[in-house]
Amino acid sequence: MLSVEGVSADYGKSRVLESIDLTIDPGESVTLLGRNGVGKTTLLRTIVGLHPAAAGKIAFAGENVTRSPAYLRARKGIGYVPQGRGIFPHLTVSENLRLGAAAARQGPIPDHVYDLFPVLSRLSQRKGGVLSGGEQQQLAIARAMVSQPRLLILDEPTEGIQPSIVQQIEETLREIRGRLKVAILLVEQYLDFAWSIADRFYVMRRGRIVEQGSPRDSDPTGIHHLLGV
Amino acid sequence: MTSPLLSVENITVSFDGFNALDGISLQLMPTSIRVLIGPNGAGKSTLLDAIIGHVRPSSGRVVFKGRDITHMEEYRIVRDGICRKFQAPGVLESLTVMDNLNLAARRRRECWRSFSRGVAGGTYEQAERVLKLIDLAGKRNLPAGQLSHGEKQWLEIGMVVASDAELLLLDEPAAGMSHGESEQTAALIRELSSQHSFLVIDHDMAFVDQLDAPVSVMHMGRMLKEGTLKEIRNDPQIAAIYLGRDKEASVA
Amino acid sequence: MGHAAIIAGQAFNGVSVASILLLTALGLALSFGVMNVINMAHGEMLMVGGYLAYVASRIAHGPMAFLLALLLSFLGATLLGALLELTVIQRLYGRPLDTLLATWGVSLILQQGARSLFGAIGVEVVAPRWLNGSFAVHSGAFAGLSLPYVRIFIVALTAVVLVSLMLFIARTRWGLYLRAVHQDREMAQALGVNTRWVDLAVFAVGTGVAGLAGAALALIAPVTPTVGQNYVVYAFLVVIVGGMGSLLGTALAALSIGLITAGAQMFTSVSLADVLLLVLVIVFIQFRPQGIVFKRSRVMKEA
Amino acid sequence: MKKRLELSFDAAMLAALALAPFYLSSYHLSLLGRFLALAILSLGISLIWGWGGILSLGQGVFWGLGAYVLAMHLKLTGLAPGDIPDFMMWSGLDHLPGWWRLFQSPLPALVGAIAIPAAVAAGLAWLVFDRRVRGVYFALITQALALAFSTLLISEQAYTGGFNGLTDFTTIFGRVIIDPGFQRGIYWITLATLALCFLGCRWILNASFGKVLLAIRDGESRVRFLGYNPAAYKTVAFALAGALAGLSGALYILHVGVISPAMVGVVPSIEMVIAVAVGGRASLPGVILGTLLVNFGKDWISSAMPEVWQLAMGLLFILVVTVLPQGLAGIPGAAARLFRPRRKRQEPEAPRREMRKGAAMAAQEKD
Amino acid sequence: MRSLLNRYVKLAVLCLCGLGVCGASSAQNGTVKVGVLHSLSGTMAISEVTVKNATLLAIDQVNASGGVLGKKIVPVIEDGASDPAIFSQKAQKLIQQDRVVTVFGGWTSASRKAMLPVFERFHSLLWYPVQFEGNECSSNIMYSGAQPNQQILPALDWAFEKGKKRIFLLGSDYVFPRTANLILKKHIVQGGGTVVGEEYVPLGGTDFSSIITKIEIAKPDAVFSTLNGDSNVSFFKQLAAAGITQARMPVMSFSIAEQEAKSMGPSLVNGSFAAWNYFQSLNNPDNKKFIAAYKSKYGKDAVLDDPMVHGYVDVLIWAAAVKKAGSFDPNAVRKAATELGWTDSPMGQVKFADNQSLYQTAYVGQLQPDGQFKVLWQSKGALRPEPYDALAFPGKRCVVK
Repeated sequence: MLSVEGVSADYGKSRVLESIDLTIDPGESVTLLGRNGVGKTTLLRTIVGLHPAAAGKIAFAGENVTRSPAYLRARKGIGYVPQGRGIFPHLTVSENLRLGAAAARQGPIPDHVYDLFPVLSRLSQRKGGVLSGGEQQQLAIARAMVSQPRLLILDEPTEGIQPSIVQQIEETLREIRGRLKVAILLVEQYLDFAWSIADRFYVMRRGRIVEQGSPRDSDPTGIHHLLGV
Repeated sequence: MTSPLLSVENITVSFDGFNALDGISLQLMPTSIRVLIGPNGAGKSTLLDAIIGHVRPSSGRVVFKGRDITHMEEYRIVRDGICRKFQAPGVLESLTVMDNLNLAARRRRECWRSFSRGVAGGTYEQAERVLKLIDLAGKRNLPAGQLSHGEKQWLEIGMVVASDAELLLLDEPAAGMSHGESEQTAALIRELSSQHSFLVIDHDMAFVDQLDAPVSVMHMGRMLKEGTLKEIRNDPQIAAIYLGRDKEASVA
Repeated sequence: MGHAAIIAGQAFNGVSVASILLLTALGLALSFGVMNVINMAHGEMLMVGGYLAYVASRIAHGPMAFLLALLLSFLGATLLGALLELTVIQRLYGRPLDTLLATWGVSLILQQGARSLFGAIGVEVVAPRWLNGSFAVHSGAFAGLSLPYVRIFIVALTAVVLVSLMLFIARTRWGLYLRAVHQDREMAQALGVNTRWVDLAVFAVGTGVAGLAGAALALIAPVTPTVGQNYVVYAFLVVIVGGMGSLLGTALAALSIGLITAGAQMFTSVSLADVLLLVLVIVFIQFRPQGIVFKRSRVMKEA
Repeated sequence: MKKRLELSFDAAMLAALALAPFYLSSYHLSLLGRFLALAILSLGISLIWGWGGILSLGQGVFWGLGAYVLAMHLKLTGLAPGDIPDFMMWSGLDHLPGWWRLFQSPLPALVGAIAIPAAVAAGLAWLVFDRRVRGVYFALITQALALAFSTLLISEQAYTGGFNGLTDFTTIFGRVIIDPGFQRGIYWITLATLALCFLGCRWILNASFGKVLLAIRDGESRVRFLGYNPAAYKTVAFALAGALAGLSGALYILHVGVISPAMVGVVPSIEMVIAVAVGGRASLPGVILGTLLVNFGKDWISSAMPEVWQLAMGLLFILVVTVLPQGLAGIPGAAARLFRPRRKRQEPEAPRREMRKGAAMAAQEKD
Repeated sequence: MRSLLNRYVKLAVLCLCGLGVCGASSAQNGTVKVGVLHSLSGTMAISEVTVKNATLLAIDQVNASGGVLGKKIVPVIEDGASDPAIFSQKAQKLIQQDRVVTVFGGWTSASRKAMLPVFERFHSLLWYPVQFEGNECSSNIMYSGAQPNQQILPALDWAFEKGKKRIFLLGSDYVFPRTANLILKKHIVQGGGTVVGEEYVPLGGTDFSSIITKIEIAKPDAVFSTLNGDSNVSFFKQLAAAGITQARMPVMSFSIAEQEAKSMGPSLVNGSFAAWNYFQSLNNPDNKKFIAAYKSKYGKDAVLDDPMVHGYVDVLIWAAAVKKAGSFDPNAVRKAATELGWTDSPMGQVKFADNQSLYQTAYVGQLQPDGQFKVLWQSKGALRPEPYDALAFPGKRCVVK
């Protein structure tokens, strides 16, 4: 589904990603771990197309998208939920959702989106900017799902969210992966959650992938060590 | 009993009707360290913003050295003795490493005193000292824009230290550092705390532990609890909202 | 002519001056708000619109020919704007001050081009017959008031353009894209909005509207190679006062500037009224540096 | 060794310019003189734009203030006692306005030609920068200022000479202008002033002031959080640039003998900036060269092919900005890069990000 | 790297200095250079390009008849770019670099004022073809354009004759309108009339809405307009749109000639009045020849007007003066020019007075639908040029050395 081969990226003049290799199979759920500032967000942005790759190759669904602009990657089926949620503050909830649908050249908003997030139908005429953090996060995920992506990329979706909502989001992601068969690439610091949802994980440190494996045959304490705790 | 260096009194900051800070209070004594933890979005950075005048609270006040600085201009607050390191490294890219430090170390920040060519007494030595401290002596004449991310992080800590302010606000100083580096940073902060006060934000519990200082937990714009790291860890309420989801912390 | 008639007449004059300013400033406000591009050649789009109206009036005749001229001006300026975006502006995103200089170069070239094509002497567009004359009040408090049809037409045209643009932005899919790009360019892109197209369209439509302004201006003034220069500086002031990328703010700013100018001109000379206007703008930014309409939000705060 | 080489180049260059009166034709000497005077203005633009990141499209105002103040003095010195300047007479004035008398003696005129533009620049800059209005907004406000200034000069004909401006000076500081020896003297004075200003600018920029200015260009807000007040530094820089502009204007009219609103408005103000951009906005020798080249080029092209001049100028703007943002001074660096292995070029997305940032901070700055 | 840059910059400056050495050139035997200095770009190009054309036509004609003193005239054309400083710079170039024997050019007073010190300094001679505000007489300038007493005052006399006593003064904001209006005001008051308003718009201004309101309030018998160039189009269009006709309130323009009328579309200004020293419709043999020659050189749609004729006549008188003086020396030429006596020209009989301005006839015309002016009135013979108006500037006299 997604293959990242030897991708490097620079920020200004300093290199923040160094020859990253990463793959995700269709329907698979992969977690990217690592401390703050190791380049996880930059890697996601590079995959989505918001940050240029200085070297290497990114392929999605068998197509080389390394040089494709972000909007084309979105239309090919990459859904993105950024850190900080990226809600358009002056657009209403339904406009935020319509944007997800329209931009990816899909028709009306599919019903299952409201099924996933019932709270949104009640809020549909509110401005994005006035929603609570949890509501915004749900909207961000829903908006990404409207375009019916084949890969959903989430950057710390539980950051700053109340525990009760975190639980809802967890359940929703399980459903997205389980019932809707959408592949997931998740950056998460909440290890329990990450562990429970991941088929495989990668660990990053200082711009490199330093470890990968599956939660089933890895020892969490070893991972903790890698995370620099 | 000395009076507090910094006293944040009942501060509220709101954006678009959403309260990023909701009646926060905090006191900091001279030559002490305080650690702020809490989930992202809890309002920690906003608290630092409010202290240094970057955002203006809608109510409450900030008192520094007995003086109300709530509505003071940012640069005056800094001259008064508060310096801050931002989360994203904010080094001055076209200046050299040494010039970055020199600017931070300068005492004479008024415009009319900036035309002398020589560096004012002590500034240069201070900058030299910090340059060694942050281990960038080899790159002193390199434009800061050419440093790596980690080096920029170091340089920015260096700039804050060089400013010799009485109160240093550090927003995630150890982010992006290796284990050893963050240990070094913690040691540096502890050492400097004999002369300065620190307000430190970090997520890394190991780092927090090394700082060996009282911890305040923020959540949803409020102060949840203050205490030692140990007390915090054992607090069931905090475990539920914060540590509970961060297994690594309890393991460490 | 009574006082009421004079005041009403001057107010109308202010509105009609504001109309042309607004048509000119709309495109600037859009491209500045959405793309952070300052187009110094915007005034030349006015000029191009005027010359196209002239050409159209030479080709087509009859009562509706002027409407054709408006259409041609709009389309021609739109195309030219698109060309400009593709060749120059596109290379300069993220460097607003540099766009300012480069587009100044473009404006020099366009001026010289017009001079070579049409000569240094201005050309004239004759208003269609149905716009001759004026709406006159003969009795009552407003006796003596006379509103030229040409100016009424310009005000109406501006109102139509403003309302259609607002509806377009509020109601259509493209408008939604535009608002999204304005608020968070990256996120819009990540959701599949082709921001290249949005930029191109915004810029081209903005210049197209300036083309319309040029055609409208041609009804009351000659078209010369430098006609745009007179208007563009004031249009920039409108954008500054109006606030970034807000159509409503731009409209209010244009209206205020038009009315202030018209009012000041009654008491002092035209030149001093211009100087007074600048002083007022500088005073204004002391109180509202962000302009009349400014959306403050957390997202923008953190950006 | 290298230092000595550079020094000898400096000396050779200065000597070449100083000896210009002996080998240049009188016409070219007078051109060189007025362009050297303009180069002083360019140094100021480099100071605010190249170093401080402040683009002003209104430098003609400060230049013009300097020129007008000295012109007023020159106009007065040529008068018989009790007489008033010709234009006042035909504008209906019958006595000299009081404020004209200020510039009757040379010293106040010289001081005024520098201090008045500096003060006006400082006042404007403080009003605007203190409100954290900057970037494009500032550029546009200064452009409006240039327009208003020339409009005002024209409309106050009785006091300013109106559209004609001030001209027809006979003596300067007791010397007759027509005297060829005087011409050389003015040339040398201009050259010496330029050299002094160049050294002064270099000194200021090497001092902390220059560092802070550069730092402000990099991150205004970061500098504020180091305890510096960017508005104060920018205001001082802008006032310095204003003073240099005034000095330049005053020297310029000694060469040209005329100042008029057409020389201070929107278009000349932008041309001043372009000369700096061509030379390389952040390089002091570069901007001097740029000023000389653009102005000699203008003189040459507009003689050879008047119709082409605007086209050439327009193309030059576009090319310099898109292809050579560092101007002529960037050529050696660009050439050096050609021969060095280099990293992949940044993709267009990277500047886009800055752009969004730019949009958000346009009026009110953010971090 | 830095020193590399420095060296590079300095070398370039050295080259630049060298440029000047090989710049000078001199006239070839058998030819003589004259300068033609007008704005070919910028706002004034509108008016000045045609004057340049007429000047070149006259040079052609002189060359065709064998040149002057056996030499062919070579015009060196320069662009003043509507910028006084450039006029001064180019004048200096023409005199010093090209070694021209005289210069034909200038339009705005600003350009003339800027060139004046140059011509005085280098003892050269400028032929200035445009009506102006007077108050100047330099021995290095030949003023062929009308003085105020040859254009605006005759027009005022004519208006008074027609019973128009309430006058509104409207002008572009520059020196000629302001000074002309100052003179007009004195004469209007002296003649028993009233000035009911005086307004100026910036050059190139296009919005007249407020001024038209003021005119409507003032209700003048006539508007005396010294508006320049394009502003006229805006003014007349907006006047017509406001429903003010020429019959109700006539406009007397001092800057609208056939060129302007043509570009404005005659229908717009139809019926308005103008005062000049030449109209294309003047019926005399010289004018017919001139019109035919100009049209054959520049196309049959070309129209001619007052400043063009002055530009043309200047060259012819210069050539005659050179012949009379037997030399190209400016000093000899200017003396000879004032001693030539009456000459036939397209505008009637003219001659240079000893104050170096031109004796010429004043005409008032009304614009016809075909774009030509119908001459309604003309002064009794050629009027003596008076650079200083005796009423407005008492005691001032013109002395040419």
